[in-house]
Amino acid sequence: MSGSLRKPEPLIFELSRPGRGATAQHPAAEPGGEVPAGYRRRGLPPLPEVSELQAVRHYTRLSQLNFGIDTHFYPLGSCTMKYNPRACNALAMLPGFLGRHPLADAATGQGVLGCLFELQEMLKDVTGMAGVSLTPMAGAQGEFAGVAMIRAYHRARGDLTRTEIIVPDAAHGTNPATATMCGMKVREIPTRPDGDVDLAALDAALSPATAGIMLTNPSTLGVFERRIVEIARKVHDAGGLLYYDGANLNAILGKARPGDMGFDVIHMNLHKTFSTPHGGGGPGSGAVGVGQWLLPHLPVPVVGREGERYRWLDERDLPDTIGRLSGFMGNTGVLLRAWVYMRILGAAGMRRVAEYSTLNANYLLARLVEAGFEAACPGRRASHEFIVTLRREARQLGVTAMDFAKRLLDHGYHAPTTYFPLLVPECLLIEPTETETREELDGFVEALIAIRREAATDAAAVKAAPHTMPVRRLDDVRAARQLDVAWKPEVA
Amino acid sequence: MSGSLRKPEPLIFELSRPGRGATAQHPAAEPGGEVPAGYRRRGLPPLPEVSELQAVRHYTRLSQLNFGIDTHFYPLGSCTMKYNPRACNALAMLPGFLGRHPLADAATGQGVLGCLFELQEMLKDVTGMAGVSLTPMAGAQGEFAGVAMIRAYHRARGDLTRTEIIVPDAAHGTNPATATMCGMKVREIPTRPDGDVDLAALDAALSPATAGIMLTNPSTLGVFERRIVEIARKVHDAGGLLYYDGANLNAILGKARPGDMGFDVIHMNLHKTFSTPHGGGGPGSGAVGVGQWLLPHLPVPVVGREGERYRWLDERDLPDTIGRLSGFMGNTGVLLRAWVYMRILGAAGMRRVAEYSTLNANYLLARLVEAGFEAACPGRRASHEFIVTLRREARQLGVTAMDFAKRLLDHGYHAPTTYFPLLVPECLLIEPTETETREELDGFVEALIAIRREAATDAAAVKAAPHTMPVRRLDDVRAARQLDVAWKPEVA
Amino acid sequence: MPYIPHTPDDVRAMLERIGARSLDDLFDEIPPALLVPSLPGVPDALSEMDVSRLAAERAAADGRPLNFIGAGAYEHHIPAPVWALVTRGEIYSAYTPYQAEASQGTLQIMYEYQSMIAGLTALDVSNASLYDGASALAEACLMAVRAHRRSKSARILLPETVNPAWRRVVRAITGGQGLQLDTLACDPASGRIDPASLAAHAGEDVTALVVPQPNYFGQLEDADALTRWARANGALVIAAVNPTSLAVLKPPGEWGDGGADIACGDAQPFGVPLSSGGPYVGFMACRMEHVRQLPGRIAGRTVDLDGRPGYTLTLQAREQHIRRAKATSNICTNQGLLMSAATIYLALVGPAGLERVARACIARTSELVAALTRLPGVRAAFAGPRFHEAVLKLDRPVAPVLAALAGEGIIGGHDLARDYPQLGDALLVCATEMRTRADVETYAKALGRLLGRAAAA
Amino acid sequence: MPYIPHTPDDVRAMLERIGARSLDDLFDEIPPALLVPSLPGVPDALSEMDVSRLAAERAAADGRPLNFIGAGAYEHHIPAPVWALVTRGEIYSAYTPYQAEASQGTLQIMYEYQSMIAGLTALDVSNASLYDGASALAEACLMAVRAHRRSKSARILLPETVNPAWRRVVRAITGGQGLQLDTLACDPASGRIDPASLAAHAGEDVTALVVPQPNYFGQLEDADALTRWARANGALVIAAVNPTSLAVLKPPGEWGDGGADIACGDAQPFGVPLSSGGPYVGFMACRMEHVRQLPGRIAGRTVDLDGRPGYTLTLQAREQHIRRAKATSNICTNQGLLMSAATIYLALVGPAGLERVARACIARTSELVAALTRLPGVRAAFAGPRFHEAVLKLDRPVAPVLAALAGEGIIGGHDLARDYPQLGDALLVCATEMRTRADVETYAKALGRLLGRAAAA
Ligand SMILES: Cc1ncc(COP(=O)(O)O)c(C=O)c1O
Ligand SMILES: Cc1ncc(COP(=O)(O)O)c(C=O)c1O
Repeated sequence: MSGSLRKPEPLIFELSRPGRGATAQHPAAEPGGEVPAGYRRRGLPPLPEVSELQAVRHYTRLSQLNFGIDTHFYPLGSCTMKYNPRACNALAMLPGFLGRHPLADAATGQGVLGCLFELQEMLKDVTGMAGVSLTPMAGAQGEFAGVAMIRAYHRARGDLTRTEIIVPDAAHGTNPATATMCGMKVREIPTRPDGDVDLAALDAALSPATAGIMLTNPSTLGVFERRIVEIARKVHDAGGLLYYDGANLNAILGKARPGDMGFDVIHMNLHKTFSTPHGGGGPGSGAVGVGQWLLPHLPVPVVGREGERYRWLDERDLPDTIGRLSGFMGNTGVLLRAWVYMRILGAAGMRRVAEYSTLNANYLLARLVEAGFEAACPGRRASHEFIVTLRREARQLGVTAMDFAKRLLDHGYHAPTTYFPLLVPECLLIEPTETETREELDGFVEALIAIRREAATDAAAVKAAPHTMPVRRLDDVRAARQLDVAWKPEVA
Repeated sequence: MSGSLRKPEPLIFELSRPGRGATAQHPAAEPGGEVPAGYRRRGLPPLPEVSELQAVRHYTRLSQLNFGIDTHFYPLGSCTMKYNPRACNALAMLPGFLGRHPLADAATGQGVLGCLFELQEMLKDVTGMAGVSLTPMAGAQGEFAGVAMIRAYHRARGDLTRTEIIVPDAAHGTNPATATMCGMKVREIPTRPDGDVDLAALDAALSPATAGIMLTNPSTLGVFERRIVEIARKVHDAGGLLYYDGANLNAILGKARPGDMGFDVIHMNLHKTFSTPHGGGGPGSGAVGVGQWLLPHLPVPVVGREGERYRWLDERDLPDTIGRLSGFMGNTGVLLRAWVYMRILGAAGMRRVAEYSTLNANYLLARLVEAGFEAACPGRRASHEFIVTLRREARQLGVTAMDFAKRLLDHGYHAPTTYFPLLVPECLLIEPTETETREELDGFVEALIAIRREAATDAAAVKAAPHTMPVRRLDDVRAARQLDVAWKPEVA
Repeated sequence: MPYIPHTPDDVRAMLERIGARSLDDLFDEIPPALLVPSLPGVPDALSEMDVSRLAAERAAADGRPLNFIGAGAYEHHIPAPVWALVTRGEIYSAYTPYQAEASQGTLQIMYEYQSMIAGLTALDVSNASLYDGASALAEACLMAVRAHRRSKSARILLPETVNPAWRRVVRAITGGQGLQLDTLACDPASGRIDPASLAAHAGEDVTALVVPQPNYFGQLEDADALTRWARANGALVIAAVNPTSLAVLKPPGEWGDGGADIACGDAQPFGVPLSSGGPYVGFMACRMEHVRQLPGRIAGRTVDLDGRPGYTLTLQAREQHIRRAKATSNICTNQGLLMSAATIYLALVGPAGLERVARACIARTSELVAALTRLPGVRAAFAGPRFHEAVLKLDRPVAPVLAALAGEGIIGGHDLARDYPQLGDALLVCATEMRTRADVETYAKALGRLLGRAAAA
Repeated sequence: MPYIPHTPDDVRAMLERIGARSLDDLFDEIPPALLVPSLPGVPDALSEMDVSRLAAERAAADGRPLNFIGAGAYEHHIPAPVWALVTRGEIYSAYTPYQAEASQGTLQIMYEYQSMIAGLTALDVSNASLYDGASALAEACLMAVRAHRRSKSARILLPETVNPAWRRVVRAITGGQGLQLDTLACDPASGRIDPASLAAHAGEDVTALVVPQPNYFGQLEDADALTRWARANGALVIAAVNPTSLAVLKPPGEWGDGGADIACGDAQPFGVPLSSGGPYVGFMACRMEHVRQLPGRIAGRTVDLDGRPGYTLTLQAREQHIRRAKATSNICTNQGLLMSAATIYLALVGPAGLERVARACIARTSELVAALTRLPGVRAAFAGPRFHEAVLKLDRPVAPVLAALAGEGIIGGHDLARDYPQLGDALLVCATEMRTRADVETYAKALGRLLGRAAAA
């Protein structure tokens, strides 16, 4: 509860007093745990010393400073902030699942392995792919796995010249960053004003050096790439493979499948499309799917079934794997949440995700355009998200997308994604998701209209927003210049 | 997060739309569940129709409007608002405990019965009583059980004339109300200015009609009744029994025992002394303990041990029981929480509860007296709580205890108990509990000083407090006069 | 020092400020003879880790057998959000909302709960919970006596078809106030209130008639006729109802001519786990004319200084902290957390969901009865419409059969031998929406095996 | 429609506003040939109740055997508040804190976490998590190459005593960038890095030396000497450490002369359940001079317009969403929830508690080794100081022994046959503070029985 006379919540270190502690959490002191002198730490580590109540109260209060899906409409474009069903969390955290050591005998893990196997099968179906590996721990690691498989594929065929990955300028930053991590060169190609890929530029970019192309479809501009089949043909003809960045899979789930479009490899963001919670930054899961020809390169482990029994397949089963991306099996707990989600939604529910997220996006777009806001790709259908450009408002009122975003917080709405994709000036990338009501969307439209009205009469108020958050606008420049990234005990 | 431009949280009914629903929660529709016409309800009940996200968001937001121990210092006198250890909740909610039907074979309940048996034994020891029954569901029901046992005791001896219960004027309202519920007449006796019982008045009240006396010790004035042994002798000599209202047991836990003081029967508030959470109003547990001579009258069921096995003892085992106070076994889940709490604290921890809650109270009292506030019982040691009277502030500044209480909310502190006990004018009954830090107490003192200072310069601001809560001061008179206690669908 | 934050420095400084030399000094008003040196009956402290292990072992020992008992506590699905929400610290660790401005969350939930209970029962006003269904019925009887000023008898007609544990509780709680509890017999053919037993009271000064719906045996009483009888005989009607059933059964407010006066029961089926018997949550609703006799907390909607809506505890003059010896009840702490759970349960399940739950219960219990009565030696005790419980008669004593089933992980029902010896070898069974067809078959097979094996032996 | 709030009226009105006739219309930019009619591989929907039952059965099938494996994932007590707090909706359902003003909770937790990790490692700066320990080590190798501008070789010395799974991950992740990973052999006598193997690289252009502490076998490496060697040979030092051990072991920032440059590992032991392998939480800290090469999110403290303190994501120019192809890493989503859990864990356990945990681990593992090596046919592979793991040598192949133990509900350790054939029949065991003396005895008895029985047969 903000707005009180209470001071800002101190750091946990500031609550600390020497000799205090949540001692119920201390195991009994026992003899025998000595460390030889040369290896020993001098003194105790500088951790806070607080009571259990202090810790509980501190983190409860801190949590209240956050917006989350559970508290606010959170139309953060490209992030699919839909309801994270509580059942997914509750069931993934059953003691039998939580307590299992990853290296324990597979005989003691048939329950979890069964769930993961089913998840692999379901994800194959929704993507139209021949095989799935669940191990990548987020979208970006899925991308890494994908590009690494593309690389492995070419190498396995003895084709060592393919060192370029084509990436549209609208692509998410992880796409080019991933290509670099895989040792590839990035070739950027422009996007047309209508949001589709510039085919001429694509033609120009394709060459014997082309390893592949990374595409998001629907793109980060919120539109479906209509000539995807043609693009696939062109890339394949050039000897390259197609990578599908699945961050926007929500928009077509159960309606259309990347595999059918000609993609060779795909990652899914289970923390987006399959609604595992984002946890203020993670964990996610970037499960990958591949066509037949990439199956040998899937990252391990993968769950295999032999008769009635499940077991991990590893390097010994898949000698041409790109290898292992995590110490054990990726973010298993996230995978269990996705399994619960898919089982509750079922096949028909998958399709509804696409239908209603698209309905919400197009409705919101229609209402905003009616209200005089400018769509970035006018005349196009929105996918599950769309872009509004506030360049006119910026020019006429001097109020930027950032200002709108901050003022929205005061209205009780999380801001859309701002300034991404970079090619659209003053852009708001808005993704309402299928789990929001029409009333919530209407309220959001009214808030944007109110802010624009306010900007016309009192631009300063908008530019100084937010006014009702726990802090006012923060000095990011100072944060970077006078770097303060770890608390240091005061010198007494 | 308050203070935003967001409207107040609507009622769940106002979020409802016909045909909406959290359908993952609906079991599959199946044939065969028909009700014959004459018994059938016309149409569906008027419950809200909302999505799962709407419900989660609504109740999450509502929760944020509350103060709780987990968010604020909550020195509500007589309520022992100390930290409710999360372990107690987590362990009481293990699936094996949660799923058990109360009437299932005792063979399938040895785990829970074992915990309850141990709890009975531990409570016997901390109270100095010969037997304990865990079934009463809150303090008031424990009182009921106690007075009913006193009644049963006299009746069993053929003494039918004892129809009066003596209650000090400082007693909690449940004491006289309970006596009435048991068919007893209440005789109120005054309390002396120093907080002790007026012995002359007691003498005058004692008679052959005396069934017993109900005492809280330390009393609701926050002081220990010094002549308790004398009082016990007097009451016993008059043929009456002594009832101990255990709401303040926290103050003497492990230091002194009601049984040793001469009490014949006691209830404990497990939701206070043994820190099970209060849940915004309950559940509690009012376990009762009795001396040897009242054992036959204990309410059933009680857990018995036979060799290595536990079982419920019921009316067949205890034919002179006062009977059954709940459909099954009281608030078992609360009892499990108390069991966890006691096992984690252990014997030494019990004593520390008394020591540190008393330390905190006396420190807070000392600081407030230094700051010029008036103690209700000057010169007395505080128990785990104490009373400050603001009669001087009310007279000089026109600002009441209620005003101080409301303004404290703005400072981030829950208010102490106000206007109880009734005999102290403008009283604040302050109970800091042992789980609060000295810094928190210091902050509270500073807030009270700041409010008094503010009252001197701007009494109106204090009288209009709170200013930073989700609502401003509420119209209680209107609430009672224009009764609106259930939402009614608007007539369309 | 578990949960205590004091450092040695704190203690020293605080004692100094108080002017005491030691912690023991703080207890110097307690007669020294009363101070105890130790607590031999309380074991030494364990860490949270150690207690967790112990508790986990005990909970595992209790296991999760397949349950076919109802008898007042019902195993329903609890939507995952319910307990995730009510265990949020702001709900879980708050007190009764005495400071309304800092408790709007709890108060609004109370108001919503009251609205839902009023809606389900078709009565005007609900309190914000009593302890449990049994004690709620006891309070209802006391309330009826207060509310029915013209009746001088304090006579309550309490049918044998009411849960026997609840009847015991009514006796224990109302005993001191001299209520006259007259039992109405059960018709052994129908498993419902014997009309003759009721007719015997015609013309008497009856304060109230208790009508269970469904009754303890799961059978539906003729609530309309019973309510009409009560009206005709000047008695109030107390409905003791299963709340889930209200999704499909005629609500008390619409019974007979003019409806019941008071409805009560246990809202445990609404999101509250079985948990070996509690905490559950008693509910009570009544017609507006009786509101001042209603026991327990009530939240009301009002406005704040700015005229904005807000919630507060209201009609407190009924309660012990104001009215003391003259209060409507001694209840203070109630079952707030469970009340919140029930509210969230109902918000999630909604009208259509609750109807589905109720229908699934009826359907599954019918299947259970059909499957078990196909076995030789098992028959249904009563015909007639029922909700989600049924009485079966076996051809042999029930207890050993249940013990044998428990050995196979099946809790096969509740033995009625103690409470209804007149019914012979009778077993009360229940199947909610949680029991699958396969569960029913599992039970039927196991019982068939047992009965067959015993027959063969 | 699970989780979808639209009523038929909504759909109608919304389509009208859009100017579409049907939901299908909304997909009219997708080439019709690409539309699929159905998903045969996804089963039909189940209710939450049905999935709960299914999940509960599967989880119960996995049970909770007595675990003696560590090998990169450690079973520690998780204080009850940890998950009650991090699953609060405001933490659980928030995104990466891009809107700082509406995310101060997450950001302050990140800052606190960074401070704790910096304090534990005795280094200057920590990021706010990477995926897991294995990938953190891979990122550390890539970072060292970027940070060590003078070194041209991109040569990393990666000892055999580093977790073999982590080494595989390093290979997979750094492969594309052409790092040269040279293995340092393990001395089979000490179970530590073979000094000869290290000496062979003296004078080479080595970019960085990886120092595991404790190493995969639980043995303590001579971190001081290794760090000094690296300094002397112009190489950076990457410490791969168990975070619990830092309560008692010399922290990387104080190793040798001047300390390690980068420390990384998995913070799973801090409040994160085993959960069959994840999600865990990689940590990484470094000296301030390398901060611009650090991958991952970093929260910084700054001030708002009123000059009040607040937190924000900082140094974003390192990251992919700004620097794109030139970013320090492609990481975007990290392990925020687990980072929060680790922070709360450390706040609860505190310095004294963490020391107790670390000492209990050492003590219990010593007891385990003592108990098991008392059995004939079992001996300790290595002497020398260790943390909470140890390698045992059996007189027979390990796999069948482990399988037999699993049959008795004991997960007896990790078989090293695949990764370290040179060690013979070697078994890696671990006992944390969660294993009691009785557990150790249970294991010893079972193993004794098994070995004896086999010997007798
Ligand atoms: C379009 C797109 N691609 C890739 C990613 C990277 O996914 P992750 O954050 O899970 O690594 C994102 C995430 O924001 C994204 O929006
Ligand atoms: C002194 C005293 N006695 C009795 C009670 C009644 O206990 P309960 O609320 O658990 O019924 C209370 C509770 O506030 C109390 O403070």
